Amino acid sequence: MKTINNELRDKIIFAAQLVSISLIWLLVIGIIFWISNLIYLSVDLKDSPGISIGISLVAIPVFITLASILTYVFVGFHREKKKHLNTDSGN
Amino acid sequence: MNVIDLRKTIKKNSKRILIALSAVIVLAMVWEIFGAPNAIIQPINYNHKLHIEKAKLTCVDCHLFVETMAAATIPNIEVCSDCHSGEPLSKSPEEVKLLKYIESGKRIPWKKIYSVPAHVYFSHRRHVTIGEIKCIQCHGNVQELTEPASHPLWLATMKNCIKCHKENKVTYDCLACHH
Amino acid sequence: MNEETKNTVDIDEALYRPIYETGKSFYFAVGFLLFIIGFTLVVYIRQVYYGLGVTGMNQPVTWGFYIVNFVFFVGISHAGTLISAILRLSKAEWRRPITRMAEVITAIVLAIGGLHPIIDLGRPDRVLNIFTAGRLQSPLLWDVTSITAYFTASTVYLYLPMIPDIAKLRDRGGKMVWFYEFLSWGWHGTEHQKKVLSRAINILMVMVIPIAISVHTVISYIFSMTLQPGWHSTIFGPYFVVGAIFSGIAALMIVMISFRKYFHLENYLKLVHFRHLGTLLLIMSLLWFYFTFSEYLTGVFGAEPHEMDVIFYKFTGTYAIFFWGMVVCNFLIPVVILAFKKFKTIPGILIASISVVIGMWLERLNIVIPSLANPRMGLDMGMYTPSFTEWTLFIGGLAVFVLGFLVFSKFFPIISIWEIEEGRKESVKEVEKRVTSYLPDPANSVE
Amino acid sequence: MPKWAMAIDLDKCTGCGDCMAACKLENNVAIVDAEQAADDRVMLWMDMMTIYEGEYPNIKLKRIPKPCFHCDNPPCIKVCPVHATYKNEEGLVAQIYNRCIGCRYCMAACPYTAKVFNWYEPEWADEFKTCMNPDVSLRMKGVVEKCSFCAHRLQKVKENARADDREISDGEYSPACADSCPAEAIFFGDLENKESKVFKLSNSPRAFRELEDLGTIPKVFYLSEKE
Repeated sequence: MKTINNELRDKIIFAAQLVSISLIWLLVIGIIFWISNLIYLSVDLKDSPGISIGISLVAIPVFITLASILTYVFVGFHREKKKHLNTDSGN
Repeated sequence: MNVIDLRKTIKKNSKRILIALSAVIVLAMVWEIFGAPNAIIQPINYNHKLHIEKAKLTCVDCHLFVETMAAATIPNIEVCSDCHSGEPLSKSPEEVKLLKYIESGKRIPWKKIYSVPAHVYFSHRRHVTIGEIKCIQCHGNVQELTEPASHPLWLATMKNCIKCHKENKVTYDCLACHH
Repeated sequence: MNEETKNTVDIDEALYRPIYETGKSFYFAVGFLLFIIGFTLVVYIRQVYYGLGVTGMNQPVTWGFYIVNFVFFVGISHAGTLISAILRLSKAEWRRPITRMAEVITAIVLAIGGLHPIIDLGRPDRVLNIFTAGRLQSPLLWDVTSITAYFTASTVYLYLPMIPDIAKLRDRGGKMVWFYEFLSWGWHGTEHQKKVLSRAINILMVMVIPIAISVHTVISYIFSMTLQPGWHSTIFGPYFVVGAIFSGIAALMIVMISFRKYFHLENYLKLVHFRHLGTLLLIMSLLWFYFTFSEYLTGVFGAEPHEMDVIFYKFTGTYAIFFWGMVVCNFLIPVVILAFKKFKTIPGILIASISVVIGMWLERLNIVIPSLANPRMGLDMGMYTPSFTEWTLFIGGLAVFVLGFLVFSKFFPIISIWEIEEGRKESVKEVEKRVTSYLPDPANSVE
Repeated sequence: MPKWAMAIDLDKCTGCGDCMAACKLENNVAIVDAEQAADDRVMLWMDMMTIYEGEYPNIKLKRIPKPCFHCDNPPCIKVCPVHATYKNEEGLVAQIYNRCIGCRYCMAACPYTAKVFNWYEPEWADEFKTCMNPDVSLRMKGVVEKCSFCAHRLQKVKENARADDREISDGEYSPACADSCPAEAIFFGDLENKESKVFKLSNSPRAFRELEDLGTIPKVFYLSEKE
C-alpha cells in the first residue's frame, strides 16, 4: 500500500514538474506570438517595422535561451536521477 | 479495498473520462461562441416581402435617408400612416396593431437590430451613395423576408469593418470612423 | 536517513532556524503588513473607480509618484542579480552569504516596480491593448519586454542556485516535503548534477548582466527619448544604471543588517562583508556624483533657456530642498561615513545606506517632476502635490516588499547553505591555488 | 493628398477667447468644476497662452491661441504604446479615445503641452446635454484627448464633395475656432494647394512657428510683425 502510494506520489510530482517546465515554454511561445503580432501590425500600418523587427531579434533569443537553460538543467538532473535510483536498487 | 477498486476503475477508464470531460468543455465553448444569440422579437410582425411585391415599395420609400444621410432611419407611424389610415388594407392582425399605434399616436417601439457604438461614425450615405454598396450586402436578402429578422445578419464589429475596407481597398484610417 | 543528514548540517543550524521556528512577532508583522496591503488595495480600487483624479497629478505634471516609484523600485531591484552576478563572475569569495538575499530583492522589488506603470494607467482595464495593438517602437514597450526578460532571468537565477538548498530541506523532512520535492527537481548532489548546475549558473550570470543593464537603460530611455528639457540627454542610460546599482547596494545592506539582527546571523554576515559592500557603495557614490556633475554642467554651460528653467527650478526654485537634499543624502553623508574607517561600523553603514536609498528616491523625484512642471511654452509653472492615494500606494509597495521577504525567509534559507559549505570545504584551497598562480613563478625568477 | 494647416494672425487676434468657447462646444469638451480647475486640470483643446512682459506699470500682455499643432514630425506619436495617437495620410495627428490606455506618455512627450487628460469621468449639466455635438464621441475617464482640427467636419466635407463628385474647395473644411473667430484671425486650409490662403500666409515674411528648432514641424503658423 505504502509503496504504491510512494510511486503515485513520485509520478504526480514528476508530472507537476513537467507542467512547470512546459509553462515557461508556454510563456516563451506566447511572447513570440505577441511580438510577431506586433510586427505584423507595424507592417500593416506602415509604422516603422524596421524597429520592431530589430527589437524582436534581440528579445526573442533571450527568452529562448532562458527557457533552454531551465530545460537543460531539468533534463540533466533527471537523467542522473534515474541512474542514481538504478544503482540504489541494484545495491 | 474499496478505495483501491475505485482507483483501479478510474485508472482503467482514465482516458475515456478525460476525453468525455474535454468534449463537454469544448461543446460548452462552441455553444458559447457560435450558439444562436437571443432572438429579437419586434412589436409588429412586419412583412418586407409583401410590401415590396404587392405595394411596389423600394427600400428608400420607407427608410427615407439611406442615400442622403448618416442614419437610414427606421420608419415609424408618420411614414406608415401615409398608406395605413382609417380602413385596414388587409386582413392581417398585424395591421390592426399598427392602426392602433397610429390612432393613439404612440410611436412603435421598434428594436434596433443593427447598431454601431457611440464612438463610431457610420454613414449610410458614404456607403450606399458614394461606395455604391447594395443593401443586401450587409442586411441580407430583406425583400424575401416575410417577418422581421430575428438577429443581425452581419455584425458591425471593427474586425468586420476593417476586413471589408481592406478587401475593397478603401481607407482604414482610424479617423474615418472614430472622432 | 534523517539522522545522517542532520548530523552533517548541524554547523549551519542557525540558517535553518528561521524556517522551522516561527515566533509571535512574525505573525504579528505579517498581519500588520497584510492589513496595510489590504488597505492599499482598497485605495487602489477607489482610484480605478473614480479615475486618476484622486491623485495629485495635473496637466503639465502628468506623471507623479507612480512613475517616480517605478523608476525607484526597478532601480533597487538592480541590487540583486547584477551584484550577485558580478561577484560570482569575479570569484569574490566573500559573496557567499550575500548572493541569495541580493537575488531575492531583485525578484520581489522587480515585481512591485513592474506593477507601477499599470497602477499609473488611466484605463487599467485596457492594459491588454498592449498585446493586441502594441507598438514595439514605443519606449514603454521596450520596458515591458526588458522587464519581463529581467524578471524571468532573475527568477531563474534565484531558483537554480537554490536547488541544492531545497534538496537539503527535502531531506530533512518535516513540513511540506512534497513542496520541496517538487522544487528540488531530483537533486542528489551527484557529480554530473553539480556539473550541469554550475554550467547553467555560469551561462546565466553572463547573460543576466547585459539584461540587467538593458533594463535600467531602457527605463532611462522613457525620459531621454522625449524632447523635454532635463530629460533629452545621452548620459541618462549609464546615469540610471549607476544610480540603480547605487541604490541597490544600499537596499541590500539595509536588508542584510535587519536580517542579521532579526535572525541572529552575526556569525555569517560579518563586519568584513559590510566593509566590502561599503567600499562598493563608496565607489558608486563617487561615480554617481561624477555623472550628476556632468549632467548638470553640460546643462548649465550650454544655458539653453528651457534647460535653464528646469535647472533653476532645482537649484534655487521650488525643488531646491529636494535637489540639495539629494546631494547631501547621496554624496555627503555616504562619503563621510564610508571614507573613514572609524565610522565604517555597522550602525554607520546602516545610516549611510538609508541615506542613499532616500537620496536615490529624491533623485528620481528630481528627474521626473521638474521637467514636467516647466513646460516649454510660455505657460504657467506646474505644481505637484502627491495625494493621500499616492502616499498610500507607495507605503503599500514597501509593505509588499517587506512581506515578500518575510514569507520567503519562512520557506527558503535566506543565506545559501550549500555555497557556505562549499566555501568551507573547497574554496580555501582553491583560493590559495589561485593566488599562487598570480605570483611570479619562483623557478623562473631565480634564473 | 492634402495637408491641413492653420494660420493664426496674431496682429488681428484680439485675444477674446471666442475660439476657446467655440472649440469646447463643438467638440463636447468636458467642463471641470472650479476645484478641479484650480488644480490645473482645465480641459481646453484650444488653449490661450497669456504671456506678461515687463514689470508693473509697464506690462505688456500677449494672448496667443494655442491648439494642437499637428506636427509633421510629432513627438507624441512615437511614444504611444498602443497606436492610440498617430499621424494619418493627410497630416492630422489623431487621438483614438477607445484605444488609449491612459499612460499619458504622449502628454509628457509633447513639447507644446497640447494634450489634456480626463482625470475624472466627464460630467455635464443637464442644460448642456441637449446641445452636444452628435458627430463627436464623448470621452471617458482616463483617456488623453486633444484638438483634432475638427476632423469630424473633414469627414462631412469629404462626404459632400464625393457625393457631388468634386474636389474640396479652399475654405470648405474649417474647424470651429476658425469659423467663429470674430476678428477673422484664424485661417485654415490645404498646404499642398498652392492657391490656398493658408499656403500664401505660411510663406509670408511675418509667419513663424513655435519652437521650430525642435524639428517637430508644426502645421500651425503664427503671423506677427513683432518678434
